[in-house]
Amino acid sequence: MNYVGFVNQELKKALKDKKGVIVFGQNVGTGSCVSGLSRGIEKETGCRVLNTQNSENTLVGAGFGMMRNGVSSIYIMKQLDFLLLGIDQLVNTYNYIRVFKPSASFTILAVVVDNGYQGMQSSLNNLADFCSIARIPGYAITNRRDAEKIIGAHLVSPGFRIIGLSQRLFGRELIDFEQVISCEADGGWLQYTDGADVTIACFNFSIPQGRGLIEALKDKGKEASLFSINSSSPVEWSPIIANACQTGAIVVIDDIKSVNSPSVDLVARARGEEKIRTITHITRDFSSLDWLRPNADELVLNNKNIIHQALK
Amino acid sequence: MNYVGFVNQELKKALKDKKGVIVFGQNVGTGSCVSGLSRGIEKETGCRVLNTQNSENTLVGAGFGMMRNGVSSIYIMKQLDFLLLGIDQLVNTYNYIRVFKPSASFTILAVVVDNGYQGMQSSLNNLADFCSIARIPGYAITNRRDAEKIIGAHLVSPGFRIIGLSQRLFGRELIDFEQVISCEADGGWLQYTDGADVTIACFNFSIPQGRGLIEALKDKGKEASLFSINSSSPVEWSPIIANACQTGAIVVIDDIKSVNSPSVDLVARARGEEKIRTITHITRDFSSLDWLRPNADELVLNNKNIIHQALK
Amino acid sequence: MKKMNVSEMSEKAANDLLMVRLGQLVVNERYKNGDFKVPIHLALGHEAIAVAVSQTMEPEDQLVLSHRNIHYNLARSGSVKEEIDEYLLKPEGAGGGWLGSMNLSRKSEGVAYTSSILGNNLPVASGMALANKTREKESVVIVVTGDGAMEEGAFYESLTFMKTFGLRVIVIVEDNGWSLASRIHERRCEIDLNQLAKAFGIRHDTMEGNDIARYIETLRDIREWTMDKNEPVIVHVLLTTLGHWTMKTEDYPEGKFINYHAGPAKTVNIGDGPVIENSEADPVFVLKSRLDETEFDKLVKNQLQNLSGELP
Amino acid sequence: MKKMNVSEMSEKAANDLLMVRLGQLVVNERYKNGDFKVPIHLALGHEAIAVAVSQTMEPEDQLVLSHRNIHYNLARSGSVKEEIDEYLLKPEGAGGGWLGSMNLSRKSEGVAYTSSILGNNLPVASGMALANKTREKESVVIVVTGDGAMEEGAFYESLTFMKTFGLRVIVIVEDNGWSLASRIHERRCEIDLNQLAKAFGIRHDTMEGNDIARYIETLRDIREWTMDKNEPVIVHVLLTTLGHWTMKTEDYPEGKFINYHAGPAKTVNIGDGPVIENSEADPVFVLKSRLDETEFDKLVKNQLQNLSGELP
Repeated sequence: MNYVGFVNQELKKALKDKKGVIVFGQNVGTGSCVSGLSRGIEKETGCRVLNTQNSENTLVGAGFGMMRNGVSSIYIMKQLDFLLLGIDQLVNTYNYIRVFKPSASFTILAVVVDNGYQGMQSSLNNLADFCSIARIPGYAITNRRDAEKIIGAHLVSPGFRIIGLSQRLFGRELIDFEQVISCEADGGWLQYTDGADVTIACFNFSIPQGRGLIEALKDKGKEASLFSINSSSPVEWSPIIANACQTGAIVVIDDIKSVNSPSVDLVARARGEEKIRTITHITRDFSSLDWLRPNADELVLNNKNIIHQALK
Repeated sequence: MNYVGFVNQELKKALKDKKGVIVFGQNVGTGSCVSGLSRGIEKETGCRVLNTQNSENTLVGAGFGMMRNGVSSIYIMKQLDFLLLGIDQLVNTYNYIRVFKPSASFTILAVVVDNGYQGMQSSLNNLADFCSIARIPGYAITNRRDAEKIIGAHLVSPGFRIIGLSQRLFGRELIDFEQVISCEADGGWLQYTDGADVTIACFNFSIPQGRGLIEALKDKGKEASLFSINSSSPVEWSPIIANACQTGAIVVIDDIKSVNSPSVDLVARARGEEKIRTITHITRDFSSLDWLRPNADELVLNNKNIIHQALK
Repeated sequence: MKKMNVSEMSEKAANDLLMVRLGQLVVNERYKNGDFKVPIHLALGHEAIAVAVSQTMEPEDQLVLSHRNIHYNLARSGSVKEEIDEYLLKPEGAGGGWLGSMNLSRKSEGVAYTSSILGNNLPVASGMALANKTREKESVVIVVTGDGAMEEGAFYESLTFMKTFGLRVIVIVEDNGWSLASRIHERRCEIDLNQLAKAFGIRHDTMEGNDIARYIETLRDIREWTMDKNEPVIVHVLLTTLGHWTMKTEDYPEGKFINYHAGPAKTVNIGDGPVIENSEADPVFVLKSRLDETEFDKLVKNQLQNLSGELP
Repeated sequence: MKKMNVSEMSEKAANDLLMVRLGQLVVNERYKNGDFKVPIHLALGHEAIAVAVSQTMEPEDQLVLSHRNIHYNLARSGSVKEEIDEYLLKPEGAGGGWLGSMNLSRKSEGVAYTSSILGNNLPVASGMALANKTREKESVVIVVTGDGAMEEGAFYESLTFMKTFGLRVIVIVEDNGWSLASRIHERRCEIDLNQLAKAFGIRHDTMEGNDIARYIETLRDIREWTMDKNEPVIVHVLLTTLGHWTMKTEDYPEGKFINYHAGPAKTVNIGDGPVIENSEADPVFVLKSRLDETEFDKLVKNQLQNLSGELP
């Protein structure tokens, strides 16, 4: 099963008993239904699916308006960058609504267009900035385990949040892990492997890179603890730090294009621990404007160098 | 002289020989001229001042459009939070324009409404988030020295940036320092005092708090090095870190309401230095929703505790 | 003009109109006295539409307001004391001390959302009406905007949304001809609301003259229509914000007209009685000219008695 | 219908129309062949307006485009090779390999800005025209939008801006009735552009029928008018995006109509000749029916010879 197929299935599962939930957005009920993301929701769940005009500002505001009147909704966005048009509502309306501790749910489910080649204007992957500006909960979904956890816990629960999906992963075979060793209650992070040599923390949509690094480590006979950091804001890092104190090495991978990112906070925390001998913070290269060109847009790791630095 | 009067004077000085520059925005040419900020510009500089409609998205785009056609402009915004409506243009249009290395200048000069009591929807002071999302240069102006430096270097120079002014400081007596000991070439940070006991780094609009801390330290016979961090993005921290390595103690003060902030990056950097014995990171309290209430909205320091922790 | 007696014209309407006027005059006295830290936008001259809206509302109807909202809040709650307590940020205030002036709403009084951001409340009102529709509520959402806020794209987008989904919304455009200190012609071209409504096939009504009895009649007709047709309506209300003064400056030795925008109305004094201007621009003048003078004076006296405790 | 010979109807117009069609058909063949990584929105059926716009433009005029821009870019540059090279992200491509498809502009050919974000180009075009006005340039900005993008608030705001400042802008609304896979009535109410224009006092013209000679004549008249009056114009162009197909699914055993939005037009083959549909919806069919068949065939043959090097 591929990523989008699985997410679609999890959405339908989570919405099964949620009569009265409104699913809305551009093309959610026509054509490919946002590349299959919203396919079958109306038929199989009894939610109302409303196809809408192209007016992101108004659509975000409408989600909050429904929330204010006790109706839960999900706004599915074809591209996260379209949400730039709705930030006034994200910030100002949310700051009002949250004071009243709403009982309804409003979720923006946005596809992060990170599959490259769209050009500079449709390749924004900065989920963290949208969340930072109004202290909004945000979660990135990268694999079977975090999809289950995050959709299950957040899709329709009181309050507001943004859930980001990776366009790059859409058609790919779903990433899965044998087990979840531990996780934050809210799905802020999940741990999939436990190894004695290195701790790997993958931010935003960089779990494929983390998996690749694990394979490279295995080739050298080394075992790693792998964490996905799904929250777009800093969370309680203690268990990850504790793990890194045991391995003595932490590799923080972050593929986001923002200037400020929660991964800096984890690094700051790790720097305060004497037991962590090496801290490797992998981010994208912004030394030239090349990141604005149409390209594969994927953070490429030099695993050899990373391993060398982490284990030195 | 008060803060807004001085900034107005510096604007007029910088625009004196800049014929052809367009200054535009809501109420820039009527009434109080944005509380005096744009007063006299048309008369005294020969710039064209255009009063506009309330349409921030279009006004930000229009600034970039003028830039594309070689016309420099300054968009004066009465409230930074209105800029939330223009973020699509900030990100997407800037990402296009910058590839062509424009020769014209576009500056958004926004008043950060941090004087409290406006309510949750008009008290956004998150300059860093606006900058993070499209890697935009941004600068906060807090005193005579940084005003001179930043307006002089950036108001009308090729490229785009956001300059933030503090509403809270508007009517207050202009903060001044005897000297600038050192500064980053771009005005990313300025150093005003050199003391052997503590290094103080003030982010966003927290320089008044830093000054207060210096006074409290003086009462205890201690001297501090004071830096204002004017850039809304991380800059080259080395000189600040070097100073902190000498004092052995750094106090980082940040009054921003964002989740992610460049101050975390300085803390991360400081944590990597053995010579820095104490790192005190002062941020606002978000443990309850009280920050959304109308209030004085000013970060209040417990100087006694801070000094105790920094000097221990 | 034929004089009416109070019962002919609805005692409640007359009393409410005077309460909203005198309540504001009391707030103004307290404001001049320096009692408030929150910025307040008085709505002297806007009383007729506010009282008419309030009297048109059925129990399930909802009102959505903007930064200038005191007239609607007073008309709905009838409590000047709770309004003032909110401005003083007391827990017993109309918003529990959480909302201050520019975001003051009160769900229990049918005021569901109030935004200080231009245009921001229209998308939210759209979502509220959509929620009402899906829940099959027999109610109308009344959203108040102005000739400044209608310049925001959200106005246009929301009209599309309301018409598309067949929502019961009454959009009140309070047109006082000013946005801050800019008259319409100083900031933009004319936008003919009647023609604009036609572009969407939306019903449009104009109200002017401040005749409270006629306003109530018209609005009741409009409410019935929107309930019957499941369609939005635009109501263009021409009015004058009272409280202007003339300022003599070097450039204007004869005195320059300064419109009232916010803050205390310094030339208005409660001691001068409830009428501010002897013209149709003043709803209280219109009321007075409809009523027998003794009756009018009696109503005023009663209201003043109720309010005496709130004066400074 | 009276047949014309080529010189009567403008050889350049006929040749350009065929070049834009055949150039797209070549791109389509390469696309079907899997040659491109960038997503391309073909504009089969949109050729007449693109060629007419290009032929109307004077040297200083500027064109501002959207994600579907191939027809204008081809009409302006005349180079199918450079277009394809850009799609291949080669340095010798029309955008130097920096812009790909959805942002492809070229200042040297008068294409000043191209945005992949709905509505985003209208504010930028407004600013460009304002710059032209302040520099007293004898030129027009032509901005292309669509029935989907006009749903964004930026459309409304920009019309206000253009009218307010008396800007020479021709707003081309390419109305193909679709936004992605949603027809207009599936996503919103009708918005009568003629009525909307009236609300601003903006001139409005409708063009349909794909008669290239008439389109050029009308646009030249409009250009002259905007130059003379210093006023914007809205041109509503009714057209059909060719390349649809029918898909048989379980729910649609008879076949479901699938409109063309982006990607290869799989049912269109260059081997079938330049005409895609034998109706007025196809500008090339209209051209063919105007011309003597031998002449038409000769023009086609010439064009194909020029393009043969670009075929897969």
